[in-house]
Amino acid sequence: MIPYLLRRVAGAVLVLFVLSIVVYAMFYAVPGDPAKLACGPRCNPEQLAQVRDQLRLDDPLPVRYWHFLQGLFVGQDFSTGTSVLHCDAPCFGLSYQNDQQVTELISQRLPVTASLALGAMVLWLILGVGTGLLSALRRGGITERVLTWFTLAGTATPVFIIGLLLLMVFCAQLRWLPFPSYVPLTENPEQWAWNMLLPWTALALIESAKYARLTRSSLLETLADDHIRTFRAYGVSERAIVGRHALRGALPPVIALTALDLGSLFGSAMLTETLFGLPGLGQLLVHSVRTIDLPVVVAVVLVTGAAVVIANIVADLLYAATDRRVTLT
Amino acid sequence: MTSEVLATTQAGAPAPASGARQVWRRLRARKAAVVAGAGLALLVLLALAAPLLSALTGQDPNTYHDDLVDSARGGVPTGTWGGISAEHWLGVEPGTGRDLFIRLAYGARVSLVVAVGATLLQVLIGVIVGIAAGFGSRFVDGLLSHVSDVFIALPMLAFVIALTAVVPADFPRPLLLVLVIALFGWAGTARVVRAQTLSLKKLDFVAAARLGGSGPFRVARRELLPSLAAPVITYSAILLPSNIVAEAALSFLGVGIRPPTPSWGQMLSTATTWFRADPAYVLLPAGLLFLTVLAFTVIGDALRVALDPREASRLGVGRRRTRNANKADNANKVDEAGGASVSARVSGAGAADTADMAGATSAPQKGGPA
Amino acid sequence: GPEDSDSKGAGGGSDAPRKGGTLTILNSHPQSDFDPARLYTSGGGNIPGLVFRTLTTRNREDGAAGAKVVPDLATDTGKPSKNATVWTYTLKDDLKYEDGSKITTADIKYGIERSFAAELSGGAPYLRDWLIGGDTYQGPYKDKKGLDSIETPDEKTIVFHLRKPEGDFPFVATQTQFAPVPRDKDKGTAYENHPVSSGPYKVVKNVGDGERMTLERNPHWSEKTDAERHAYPDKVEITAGLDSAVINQRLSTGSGADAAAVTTDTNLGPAELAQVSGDKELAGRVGTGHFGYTNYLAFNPKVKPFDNPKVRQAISHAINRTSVVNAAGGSSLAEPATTFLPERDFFGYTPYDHFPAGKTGDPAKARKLLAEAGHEDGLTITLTHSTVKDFATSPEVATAVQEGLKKAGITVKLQGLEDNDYSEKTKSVKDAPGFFLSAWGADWPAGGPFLAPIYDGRQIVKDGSNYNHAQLDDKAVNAEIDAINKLTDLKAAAKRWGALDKKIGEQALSVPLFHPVYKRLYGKDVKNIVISDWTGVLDVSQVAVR
Amino acid sequence: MSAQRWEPEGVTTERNATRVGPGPGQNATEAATGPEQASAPEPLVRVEDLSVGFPAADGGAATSGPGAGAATVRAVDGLSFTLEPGAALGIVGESGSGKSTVAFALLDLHRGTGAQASGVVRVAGRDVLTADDAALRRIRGGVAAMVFQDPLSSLDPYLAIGDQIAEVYRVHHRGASRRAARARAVEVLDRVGIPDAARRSRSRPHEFSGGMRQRALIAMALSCEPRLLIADEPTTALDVTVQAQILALLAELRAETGMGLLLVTHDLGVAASSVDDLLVMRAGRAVERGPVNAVLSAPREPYTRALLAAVPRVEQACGDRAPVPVPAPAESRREAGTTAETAPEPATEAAPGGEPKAAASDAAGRGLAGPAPTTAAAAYREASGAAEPELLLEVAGLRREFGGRRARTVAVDDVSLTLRAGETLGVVGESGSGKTTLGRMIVRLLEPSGGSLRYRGREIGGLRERQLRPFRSELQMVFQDPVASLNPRRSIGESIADPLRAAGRLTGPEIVARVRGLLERVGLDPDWYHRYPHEFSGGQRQRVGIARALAPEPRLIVCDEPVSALDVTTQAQIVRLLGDLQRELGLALIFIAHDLAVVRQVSDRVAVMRGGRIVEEGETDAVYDDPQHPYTRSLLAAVPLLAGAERPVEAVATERVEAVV
Ligand SMILES: Nc1ncnc2c1ncn2[C@@H]1O[C@H](COP(=O)(O)OP(=O)(O)OP(=O)(O)O)[C@@H](O)[C@H]1O
Ligand SMILES: Nc1ncnc2c1ncn2[C@@H]1O[C@H](COP(=O)(O)OP(=O)(O)OP(=O)(O)O)[C@@H](O)[C@H]1O
Ligand SMILES: [Mg+2]
Ligand SMILES: [Mg+2]
Repeated sequence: MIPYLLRRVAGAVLVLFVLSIVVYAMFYAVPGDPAKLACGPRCNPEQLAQVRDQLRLDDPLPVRYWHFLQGLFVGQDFSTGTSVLHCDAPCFGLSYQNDQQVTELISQRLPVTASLALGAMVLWLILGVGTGLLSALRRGGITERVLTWFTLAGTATPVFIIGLLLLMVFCAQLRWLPFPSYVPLTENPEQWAWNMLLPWTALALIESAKYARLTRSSLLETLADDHIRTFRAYGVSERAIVGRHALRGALPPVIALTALDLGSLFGSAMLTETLFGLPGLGQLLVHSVRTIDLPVVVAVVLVTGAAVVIANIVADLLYAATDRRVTLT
Repeated sequence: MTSEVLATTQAGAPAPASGARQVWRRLRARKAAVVAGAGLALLVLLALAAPLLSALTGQDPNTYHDDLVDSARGGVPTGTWGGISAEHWLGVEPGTGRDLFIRLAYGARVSLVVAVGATLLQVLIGVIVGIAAGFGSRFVDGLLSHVSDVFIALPMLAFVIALTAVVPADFPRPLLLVLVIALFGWAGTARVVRAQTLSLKKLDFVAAARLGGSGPFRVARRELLPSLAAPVITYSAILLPSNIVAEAALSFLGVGIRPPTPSWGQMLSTATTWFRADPAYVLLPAGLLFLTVLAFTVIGDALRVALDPREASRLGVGRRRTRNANKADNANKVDEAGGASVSARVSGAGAADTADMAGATSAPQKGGPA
Repeated sequence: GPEDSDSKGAGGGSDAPRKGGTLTILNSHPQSDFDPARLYTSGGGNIPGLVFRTLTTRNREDGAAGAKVVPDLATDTGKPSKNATVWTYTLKDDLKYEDGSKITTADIKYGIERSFAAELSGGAPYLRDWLIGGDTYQGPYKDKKGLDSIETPDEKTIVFHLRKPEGDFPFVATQTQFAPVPRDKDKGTAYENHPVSSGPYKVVKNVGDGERMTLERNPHWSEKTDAERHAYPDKVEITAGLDSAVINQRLSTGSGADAAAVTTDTNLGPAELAQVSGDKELAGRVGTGHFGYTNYLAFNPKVKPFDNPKVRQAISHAINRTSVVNAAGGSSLAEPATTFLPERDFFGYTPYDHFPAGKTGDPAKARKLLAEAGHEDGLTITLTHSTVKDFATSPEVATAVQEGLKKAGITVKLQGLEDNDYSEKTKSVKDAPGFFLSAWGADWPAGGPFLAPIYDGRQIVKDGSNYNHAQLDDKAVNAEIDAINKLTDLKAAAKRWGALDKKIGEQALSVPLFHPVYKRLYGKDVKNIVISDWTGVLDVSQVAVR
Repeated sequence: MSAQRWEPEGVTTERNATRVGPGPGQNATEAATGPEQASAPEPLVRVEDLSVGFPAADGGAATSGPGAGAATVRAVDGLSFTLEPGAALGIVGESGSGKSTVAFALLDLHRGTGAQASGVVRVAGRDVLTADDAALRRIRGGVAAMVFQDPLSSLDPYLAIGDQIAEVYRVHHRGASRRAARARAVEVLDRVGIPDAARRSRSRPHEFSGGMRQRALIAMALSCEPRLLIADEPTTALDVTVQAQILALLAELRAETGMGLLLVTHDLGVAASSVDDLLVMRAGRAVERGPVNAVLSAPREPYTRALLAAVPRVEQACGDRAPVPVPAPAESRREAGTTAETAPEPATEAAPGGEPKAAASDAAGRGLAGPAPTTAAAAYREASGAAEPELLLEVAGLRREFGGRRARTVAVDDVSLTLRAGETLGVVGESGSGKTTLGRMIVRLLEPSGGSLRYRGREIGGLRERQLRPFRSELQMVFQDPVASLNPRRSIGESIADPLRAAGRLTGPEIVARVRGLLERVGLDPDWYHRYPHEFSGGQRQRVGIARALAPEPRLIVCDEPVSALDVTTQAQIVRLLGDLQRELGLALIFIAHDLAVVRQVSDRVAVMRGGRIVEEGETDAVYDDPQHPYTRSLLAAVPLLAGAERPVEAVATERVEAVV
């Protein structure tokens, strides 16, 4: 168990390392000059050269990468003009575009994205796995059909439409909910949940169909197994059979998928974040990609990457916990 | 069971159909699957026949009709229901007055090609990698899992934005989208397949296959793949709509299909803001998308069932139905109480059975939302 | 300026505005730059204008009256020397920062010097180009000595020495670079987190780099020294990073704090306009304004076949402005343009239509010209546009152009570039495409900033941002620009700018498409709506919520 | 028993607070006659004219019209019988004759599977086939409990065994707390002889040996205190001592609680010692029925006689057995709804005139007839002319542990043995003694934890998968659990063909022909090539497993209970087949079985295992005739005798329980 975890963590670090190299290489190749953007719309060549120098953009790629690593492990110094700013390790540097410390940018936004992703996950698991369970239980029944249509409508609709619809109905028309605006959990938990409800719902609606289908099909699969027959033969209710025996066998793909979605949501909930005005990592990422703000891009990708890797480790642990035949090696 | 039915089946019995033909027959037996298949065929036809339809209706997907929109009101189509008329069957696009029907037909081409292409590629890579990871040695598993982690961790939207700037402008967009979506999406399939493979490989039938001298490839292909078919098919049926929607999202960010080529995703992304001023403009692509998703889901589900011999044998026979049959059977017994001969009873039961079977085949009870 | 980074709406409440309450601002873009040195705004900007006072400022009035420059910190709009190369300003009395300390001209000088620092780049180029020594000065961090061309003989006087006559200097003095920055409070790049306020409000909270901001009254600001800003609300809450559809939805719904909300960066889109125009109540809450802005098709004559004037003329004749206007949101959001200068007198608007295309284009004439140019079998060209959804340089407009030109036998291939890539390519002298969508807006309401960056041969920027897309370097044009710049009589200058526009127009170096109209919703409780022709949008310093 | 528990109509019973343990105040006769005294004419089970048909999934190839494609396999055809409370009925018959199908019908387990059951099935006064789902659930487990034939795959692989039993218990004892239910689970596990039940109740099924899983299933059934126990081959995976113990337990429960027993078995010896009445089935019909003694001592039907004749006897040494006349199995029909009038009488067809002559006619194809030479190994030795056949396997000090640091089980401990080509080593022993584990190590499905394992002189104990590849087809295994060893999604034909395809020496049609041949040799219809595992009976699946092991022409097969689910005639056929192959090819066999008679019949040498060790090993006859180890002696003493009437059941039971404890 412990060696297993150690090995996984070492693997995770390797993954993140590769990830940072990929991002560096990729964005090095992208046309466009962050200095020009930072320099403003009417920049002249001299000024541009100064800005480039300031951002160390003239260094070759390996040197820049080296500086990045240096920042990560020993920290970096930056000039604000009037003074020298020391950025402690792990330092992702300063944003090219607004001179903010990247670590700070991330730490402000991570809780938002984490709230969004985790909350949505809970909701979609309830909705998705619940629907899957129900539809496996009531095969061919009216409940199954209604639920199926419902979740399918979710998958078939892009988030920007679902989100806007939700906002229109619940905030504008019915006025049951406020237009979302992020309130930190630490500040006011009730307001936090209240404001996150719609974004969670939007994401959950979209994701749940996936889970419903997968749960249902895995369930039907396990329901055909011989051991299910035993419990049927002992008068165990269909609900208990599905809920206790079949579900367990149906969980591995669901767990795998949850880890996957949760991880990738960290970097790609950009549309949801924009729509609901949530200042999260997704928005930050797209913005920094568009402005070739490499330090920010790398940092966000590393953070989301870490989320993915951690989610996967947790998934594997959970997975071994549900199926004792699987050994962690 | 009447004896005629028996006679025919017995005649057909010596040559049992194998594999694909059986699956095909089982699929055909499900009404929902047939309807979904027909619907999908219609969509494909719509896409293929787009130029023909264009000639037929005399509408071009790119021709502007500035006279059909109310310029002072943001370009909303004049006339009811988004400007439906004899020329424009489904109305026109706000702002430009382009014919919606033809644009939807052309849009189907891009959307279906991108979604299906990306899904196939994604699943192909995913299954191969997933099996290899789940079935391979610890080293292979570790390596592949890490590689897939890297791909999952790369945020697709961000990278597409970067990629589109790097890729030459004349690179065919649909192909680029297929590649990009697949590249960023295979890892999901791989994870699901890996999880399933890990379970499966503990089973005795895999051990038996190994004993039979099957190498890992053979075991993967012969033993694991069939068992993976269900989750993979279900997963693909889910991926497909997400891929259509991914195309829409990419269009929303301006990195999808290039105008003026229509695609459903692009129509949806521009239509979003219009759903109060011109609901038809949103509902059409959204409706088509929904139907496509529905069709693929139903077919996916039917295919999953058809591929499972255990499920297939109870195909179309629901629980309630069996019970009714027994009730009918019992009623028969009550009627004939006392003097009924054994043969009469048997044929009575047989009649109920036949009726049930006939009913069952025409009205599948199990699975499938339709 | 190249893009109106802040401005992008006229109406007004009925009953008299009162002080108090909280104004909510719902924006899509965060105010991520809040350092006066880094801001590039017209007239000092909307939100920054609440915090920073400048030597001069825009007149906060409706319509054309709002296009005048008026004194702010200074007692007048500046005293020019004879040939307008030396400008002298005197500060008003009792000017204080948020901490109660005195505002001096040395602080204004320091503020300007800061804007030369590479760390604080982003502002408009005029000071660099105009001040003596401005081209080489590196800012106070590297170059402690300061800029000699700015003199502060005493605490209240400041003198600017320019390289050549600039009659528009008072306009430039409205920019935030002219806001005072106390040297001892300067924290370099970190200054924007807590800029020292000279205006009616101070920043008390700035979270997420301009995502969430709270402004409260600056107790040391006095109405007596500021004739322009009303500052009715006690507090201003800014929420940014919102989706534009959501902003408009919130403004129209107006529940809770949203009833006292405005937006300083989000226009009504065509779909929303279609919906709003059907609703009396909502339609009454739409502010309409005009900002000096032109969307046009730019040619790069260095690229074939645009080197041939006949081709450019043919395209000018073929353009279908109705389609283009519809693509830009319809006639309520865009007015078809045939001149480069917008239709306002202060720009020097002089009507002309050298290559008449009518409402929907003149394909016959275009074909004829093409034939003359040797393209009788038609022509295939590439139109570069941005992929951003702005109804200006976006795919919608590009496809409308494409469709229009098709009738004249011109096949247009579209090349959509990601926004950043697009702006970099089109502004590069080396890589500029031959034919692309572009737009230009005035940095201040005069013909000079509208025409000079586009047609002045000396403003071709080799490595940096070039706006002279046609790369026109015509001695006569350059000389005329210099001559007009000398004028301090703005009316006279405007006339000559108009004439110059008409003259250059003959060369068909661009195809003016339309001038956008700004329509913005504001909340139910918002009163005292002022929309000047300078910014075209509602002035937040004037609104009241009670 | 809680108040809301469903009581059958028309039966008033005094059954209350019954426990599995010895209950005070009730004796056997009281319990057995109880319901009758309550003037209920309704027997515990009444089956009338039961027919069950399975849809043939691949049927209807030629027809596609509506209602067609519904070819059926009629597995049970017009069967009727009754069972009085407290009585025990045995159902015997050849593999595939429909025994399990009948057992399933008693709880209507065919519901929802696509199988069509008609007729009347009444259990404790309730019509099972027409009962609604809720009523049926109350019958299932509460009134009648089932022990499945495939215990190995009948348990939830994810849950601890104790929890599974506790769950089932709580379904029928609503008031029971979680803890009480767990305690009950441990109690019944202990009752069926699981050692260290409290600890083992926390194990998951894969940590149990085959026999332990089977006992766990019996424990599950007992935990519900049913009035009827339907046991489908409940002792196939049990060694004789444990088997005796279980049978004694069942007898005891019947005596104490008046529990009715429906025992499906192929083992006439087991039937003889545990049931009152016997029903002999063949091809879905009843061939003969009557009191067990009468049927076994004076069988009326030739089929029954043939069955009896085929029973191997433990006291019979290998060499001195006469060729067994065996009737041809009558199951290879693709028969659907054959009515009583039209169907030929299977038994008569197989053996007209009462003499089973089919055996002779089938001999060539099935390899059943012909005098058996002394032993196969001897025969092979003779045939190959070698003085000493090749030494195939050398095992020394072999050891295998399971579990982590805390919960370590030593499954195989210091086992040494050798095996030569053409030789058969019988392995008998207690359930859970490590037989399967040893077998799996020998074919290298498991890696030994210690010791050496040499195959043809080469150490294969530590080889990795790739290095093992060359040996794979030479070392085969017939799995104890035929269900789990067959891929449910592949037709059995393809599963068998797989090794052949992997070897790649034969062409497609050759392979199919080969597989059909193999199917035929193990007594299956070659036309079933395209059928899926779930369409087979337990014994049929076992034979599929054998066919698959034979396909790659191995040198050594580890047969883990290869014939446990087979009726005696089919068993004889398989044994004969293995013998033939041994003679022809010099096949070496490790024959793991609990049936001492069969082991004696096939083995040259026999090893007796207990607690992971070999306690005794030697020439078969020597061990059987003069067992040295007390455990071996108790094993031999526990063998159920066919003439079961000789000893009273109770006496045997107590005797055996003592022997085990
Ligand atoms: N699901 C099914 N589909 C088709 N045929 C089936 C199915 N289940 C069983 N059969 C067939 O029905 C017949 C009776 O099967 P059953 O399991 O009742 O036999 P059995 O008497 O229990 O045999 P065994 O002793 O081998 O377990 C067999 O020929 C079998 O092939
Ligand atoms: N995977 C496992 N994990 C833990 N314990 C196991 C595992 N497999 C087997 N065992 C234990 O090892 C012992 C020997 O099991 P094995 O299956 O070899 O017995 P067996 O002799 O084949 O018994 P049976 O005749 O009942 O099949 C048993 O106590 C069993 O519980
Ligand atoms: Mg059976
Ligand atoms: Mg075993």
